[in-house]
Amino acid sequence: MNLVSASWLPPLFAAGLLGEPVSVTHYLVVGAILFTAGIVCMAIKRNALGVLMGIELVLNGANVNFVAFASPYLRGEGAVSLGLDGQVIALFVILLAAAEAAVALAITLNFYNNHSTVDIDRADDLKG
Amino acid sequence: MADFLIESIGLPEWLAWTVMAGVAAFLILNVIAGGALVFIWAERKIAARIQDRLGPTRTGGRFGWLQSLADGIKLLAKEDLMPEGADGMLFRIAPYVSFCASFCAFIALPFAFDFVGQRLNVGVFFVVAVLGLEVFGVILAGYASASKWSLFGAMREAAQVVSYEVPLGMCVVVPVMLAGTMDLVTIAEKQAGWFTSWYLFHDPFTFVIFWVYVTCAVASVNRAPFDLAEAESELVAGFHTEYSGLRWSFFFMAEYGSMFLVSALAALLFLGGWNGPIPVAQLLGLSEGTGDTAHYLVRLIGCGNLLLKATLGVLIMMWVRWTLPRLRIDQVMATCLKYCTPIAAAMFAGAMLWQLFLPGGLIPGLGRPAGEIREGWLEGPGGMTAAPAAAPNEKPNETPSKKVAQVVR
Amino acid sequence: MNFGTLITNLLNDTVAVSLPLFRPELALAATIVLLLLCRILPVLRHLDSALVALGGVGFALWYAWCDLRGLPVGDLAAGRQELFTGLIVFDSLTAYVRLLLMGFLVLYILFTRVSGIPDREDGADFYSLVLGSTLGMCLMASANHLLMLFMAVEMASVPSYALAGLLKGRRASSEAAIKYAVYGAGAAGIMLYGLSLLAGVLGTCHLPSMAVELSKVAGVGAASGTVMVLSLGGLMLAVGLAFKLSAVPFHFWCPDVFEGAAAEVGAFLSVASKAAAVALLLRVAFGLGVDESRQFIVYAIGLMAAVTCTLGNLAAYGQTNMKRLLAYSTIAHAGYLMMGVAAAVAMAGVFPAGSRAAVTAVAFYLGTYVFMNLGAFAIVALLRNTLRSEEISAYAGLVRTSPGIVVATAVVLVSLIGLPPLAGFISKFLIFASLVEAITSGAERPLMLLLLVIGGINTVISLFYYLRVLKVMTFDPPPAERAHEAFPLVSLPGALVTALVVPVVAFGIFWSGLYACAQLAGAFAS
Amino acid sequence: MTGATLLAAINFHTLLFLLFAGLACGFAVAVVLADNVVRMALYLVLSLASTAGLFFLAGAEFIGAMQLMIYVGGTLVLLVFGVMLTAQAPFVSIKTSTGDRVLAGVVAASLLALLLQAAFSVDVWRRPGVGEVAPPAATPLGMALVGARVDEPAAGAPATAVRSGYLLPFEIVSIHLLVVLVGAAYLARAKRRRTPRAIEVAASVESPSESVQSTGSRAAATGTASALVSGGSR
Repeated sequence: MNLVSASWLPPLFAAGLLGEPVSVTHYLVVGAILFTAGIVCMAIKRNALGVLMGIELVLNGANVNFVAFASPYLRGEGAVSLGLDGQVIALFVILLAAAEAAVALAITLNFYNNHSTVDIDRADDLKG
Repeated sequence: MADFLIESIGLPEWLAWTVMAGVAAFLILNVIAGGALVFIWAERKIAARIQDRLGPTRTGGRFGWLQSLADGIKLLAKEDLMPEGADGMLFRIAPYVSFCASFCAFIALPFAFDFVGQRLNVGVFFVVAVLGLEVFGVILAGYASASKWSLFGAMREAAQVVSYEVPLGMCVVVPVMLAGTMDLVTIAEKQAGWFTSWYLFHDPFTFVIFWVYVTCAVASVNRAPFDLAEAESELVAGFHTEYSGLRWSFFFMAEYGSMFLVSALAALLFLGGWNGPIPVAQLLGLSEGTGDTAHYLVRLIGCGNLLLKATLGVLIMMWVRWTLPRLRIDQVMATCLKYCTPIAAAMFAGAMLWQLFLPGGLIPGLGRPAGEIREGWLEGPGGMTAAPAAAPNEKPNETPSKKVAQVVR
Repeated sequence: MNFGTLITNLLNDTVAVSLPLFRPELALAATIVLLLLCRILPVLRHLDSALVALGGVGFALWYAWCDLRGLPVGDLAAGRQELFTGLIVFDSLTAYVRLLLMGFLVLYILFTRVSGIPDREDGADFYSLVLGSTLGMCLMASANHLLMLFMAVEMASVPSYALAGLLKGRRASSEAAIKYAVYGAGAAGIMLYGLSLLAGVLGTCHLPSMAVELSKVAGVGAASGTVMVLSLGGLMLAVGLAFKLSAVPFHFWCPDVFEGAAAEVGAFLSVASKAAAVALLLRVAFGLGVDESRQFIVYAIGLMAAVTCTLGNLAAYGQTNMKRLLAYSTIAHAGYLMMGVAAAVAMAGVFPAGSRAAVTAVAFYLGTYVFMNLGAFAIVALLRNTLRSEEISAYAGLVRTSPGIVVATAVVLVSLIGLPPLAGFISKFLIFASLVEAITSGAERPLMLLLLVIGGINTVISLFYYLRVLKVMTFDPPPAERAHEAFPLVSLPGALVTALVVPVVAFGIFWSGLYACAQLAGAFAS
Repeated sequence: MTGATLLAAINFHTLLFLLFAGLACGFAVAVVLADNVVRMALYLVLSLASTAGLFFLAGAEFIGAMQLMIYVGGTLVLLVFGVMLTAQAPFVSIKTSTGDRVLAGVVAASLLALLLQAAFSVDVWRRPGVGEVAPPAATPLGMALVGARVDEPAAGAPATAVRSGYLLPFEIVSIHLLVVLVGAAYLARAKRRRTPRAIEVAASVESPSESVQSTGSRAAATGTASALVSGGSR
């Protein structure tokens, strides 16, 4: 039991991180981190497939939010709840993301066939 | 079991749960690892007999039954090699990814009514989904090995597994539709009674779709004749060309684990799960709550039933492997997209129409009307406050064993 | 209620109420399946996919026309009906935009058939993508629920990504497709995150319910945190809408995609996509524009409109490629349309009649825009087939060999500027008139004044770059090496151009018919 | 506090949440930081699988399984497949320049600060969950997809909220998937046998720095890809 009474546990309790049930905000923080990681991924990756991965992260971040708002477990006292709607939206987002990924991948392969690279910075024939 | 620990020994709740989780994990791990040992030995013997040879004979006596253990020790002692151009981290992690996926799926697999790691409301779906993740380990292994053969094998695997998930999913949906739930425990419970109530014999469509399921299941675990990913005559050994020693054995444990898993799933979905062909326990009145020991015994027999059925499935896969020639990649794809998927879709539609127009089955008394199940949806906690119209006698929260008895009567 | 009643109620609602008003979309969906069957079944393989598509769209157009005609004339708000348990809404705006889209599709299929971009082999794929995208746009125009909103945007966008890469072997085309897909998917992701925040605060995804909740939550004494989350969600939603509208600062994809993709695809994106995006903007702005949030929405749309319009017109100056020029012109026109929307939303609270007039103006603008822009792109595509170039310089001296096409170009471009007596003039006049009305009724007066001034200045700016094209066509000497291929007006392409240009003139003079239809759409604001 | 009481005070749901959340966020950041595209794919898989764990914890079991099946098992396999098709040595690791990284870091920090502020700024969201246990059932979800709502209104749902069935999106998404499938197959298909004039003209319209590429050699690879793309996007 010496191991478990190590000094790192009490601070976690003090911050209400371990002892209390999870709240919606916990999930929103995860969603925000995933979303930001996705946006950054889209912005800095030069590999077109890396950019696609960023998109998946962004959509996933939003999905975490929807599921959190829908969850009966997480709802704090007095908060509004999305109920089933949130879950259904998350479900359809997963489906739509799959469709989007299929097209985006086909486009990327087409780009690769024409340019012999997947470096998106080489897509500079058209000056936007 | 956790309740038992808490009440009898007085362990704190958290410790009880941890102990229980540990025990469950240990058991499942042993089913996979021990099962793999037995299955590898069995495969070698069966292969040998089919090819008119003897197979292993020496280690451990007459049938060479210690051969797998000896192999295991050899693998442990073997030098662990890594190709020079390999991506070290991915190369090391790939076998574990495969193994973890196969292992995780066992969490939701029930062995008997309450012999289940975690009873999930979406059990079938979870098992199929997690099983699909095994492909990642293979792809990573293929890529990280820095070998053409491995990469080819991995690409084939990716193509094959993703394609076969479509008809596999459709096959799985049929029993789900018949049972009105995705909970594996309930699906198996609904098939209690004589073997005629197994979903395999529910109607002609389920009978056909069972064989589609078998085909797709064999393909999705990459067994011959669909083992394109490791086609040794073309690709040396496919995705695991560069692996040796313990890491290699992890791939094999994953493969045998998945084989067992899809067979157990077939048993649960189509072959009555842990219910034997003849409801012996019910006939003897054992399941009517005659005491805890009897209950436990029934569970154990059920567990044995399921293991038997799953093992039978694995043996059939071995039989198929050593009998049929390997397909070409285009034939594999054609089988999936041109045959399995349309047949599965048609059978699904057929089973649905059968449910709609012949809910009681052809022979009255043998089938169960769908209305019963559907009405149950609206009752119970979380359902609508519905007035039960069609099935007033059945309460949704009855203990399943009583339900079983009802069906038998 | 038991299971049987539940299913009966559902069937009644779906079959008796929802499906009859969903016939245009159903016709589109059936056509898509039929197009697929054309590829698969040997019996149907020899059918021309363009004809199949035309037939299906013809049905859809007829249904859309019936729906618009079937609207109750007297009490216009009574025509509003929520379909499919509140997921989409059928009202005058839905009916009008749907009719517009279907009419556009008929012309568009004829145009692509003449210009020959999807050949027979790819025709089925091309028309499936176009019809699939249009189906999404119809849903955009009728979305009444956040799920349908997101789904409609995706349904309209994803096939367009594939369309942008239609010319598979061309480097620029694949580049355009990848840029469009990446930016589009990113914008959709941001929009989805915004939607999640909005739904989380308001606790519902149904737009009218959201409005009710919004006025409760954002009312007097609202917590600043809640307001902050709401505005963040609103802005993120605006990113997605602005991308579809190609509004500044989310316009950068537009010129690249239009230049890289075939002119035919450009026409589709520029007209249909814009019409649907404006309809969706109207829906969201009116749906969420309760008293507490209206000013925020009006300012967001208005300022974006001003910047979009100006930047689009200024950037069009330096362009040497006709498709790029039209892309910037598209951006600028999105600006004008958004001005109309801003005016409509601003007046919604204080002066409903003005608001209706503003929506009417936007709807009328969309109606004429179909012909103007489709005409412009058709001319580009057909000239490409003769001249093998889309650069403006290649059009030099065209008046000597083919005067007919130059006259047609002149009509279209002058109408795009907005000079009388062409259709573009009436549309622009109506938009500016509604801005004036907003000023007189005192709704967001400073912003509306600003918009009016900027709109006027922009019209003058646009004069120069449109006229430069005409100048090159008429006064500049033709390049020496040009093949002496004339573009006769008495031919199939010539007939098509005529068919597109005549309405541009006609709607400038006899505009009452279209205006009456647009007025029906305007009833949406009441 | 002794160790035992501390442990007893731990909320295991929260502990699991922290575990999965840490994994999801950690691997998401790893995706951003990694340069090797195959490793990025692996991290993404792990991140999304952990997110599925979060969904399970939030009581959305069906969504979690769906995430595993479609997202991780389908979409990402497809992505990894694309990686393999294009993974030639020079493109596996395309490094991002340091300037970009710094800039991205600053932007990311401010964006994250904004979003976190949004997450923390609504009072009721910060209150610990009431832990109300609704029976996790896929049936209400399935019935909602068919168009009928059999679930009870969620506790805390606004009274005005309209409870919609989801028959329309459920049906219409199939048309969307069909269209998308056609589009993806069109793009990934091998080159045509003959090129009609209009296409040739349109493709030969000069664009800056146009250069002739030999596409024939990759036609075979693209052909396989089309089969796979169509298989994967079902």
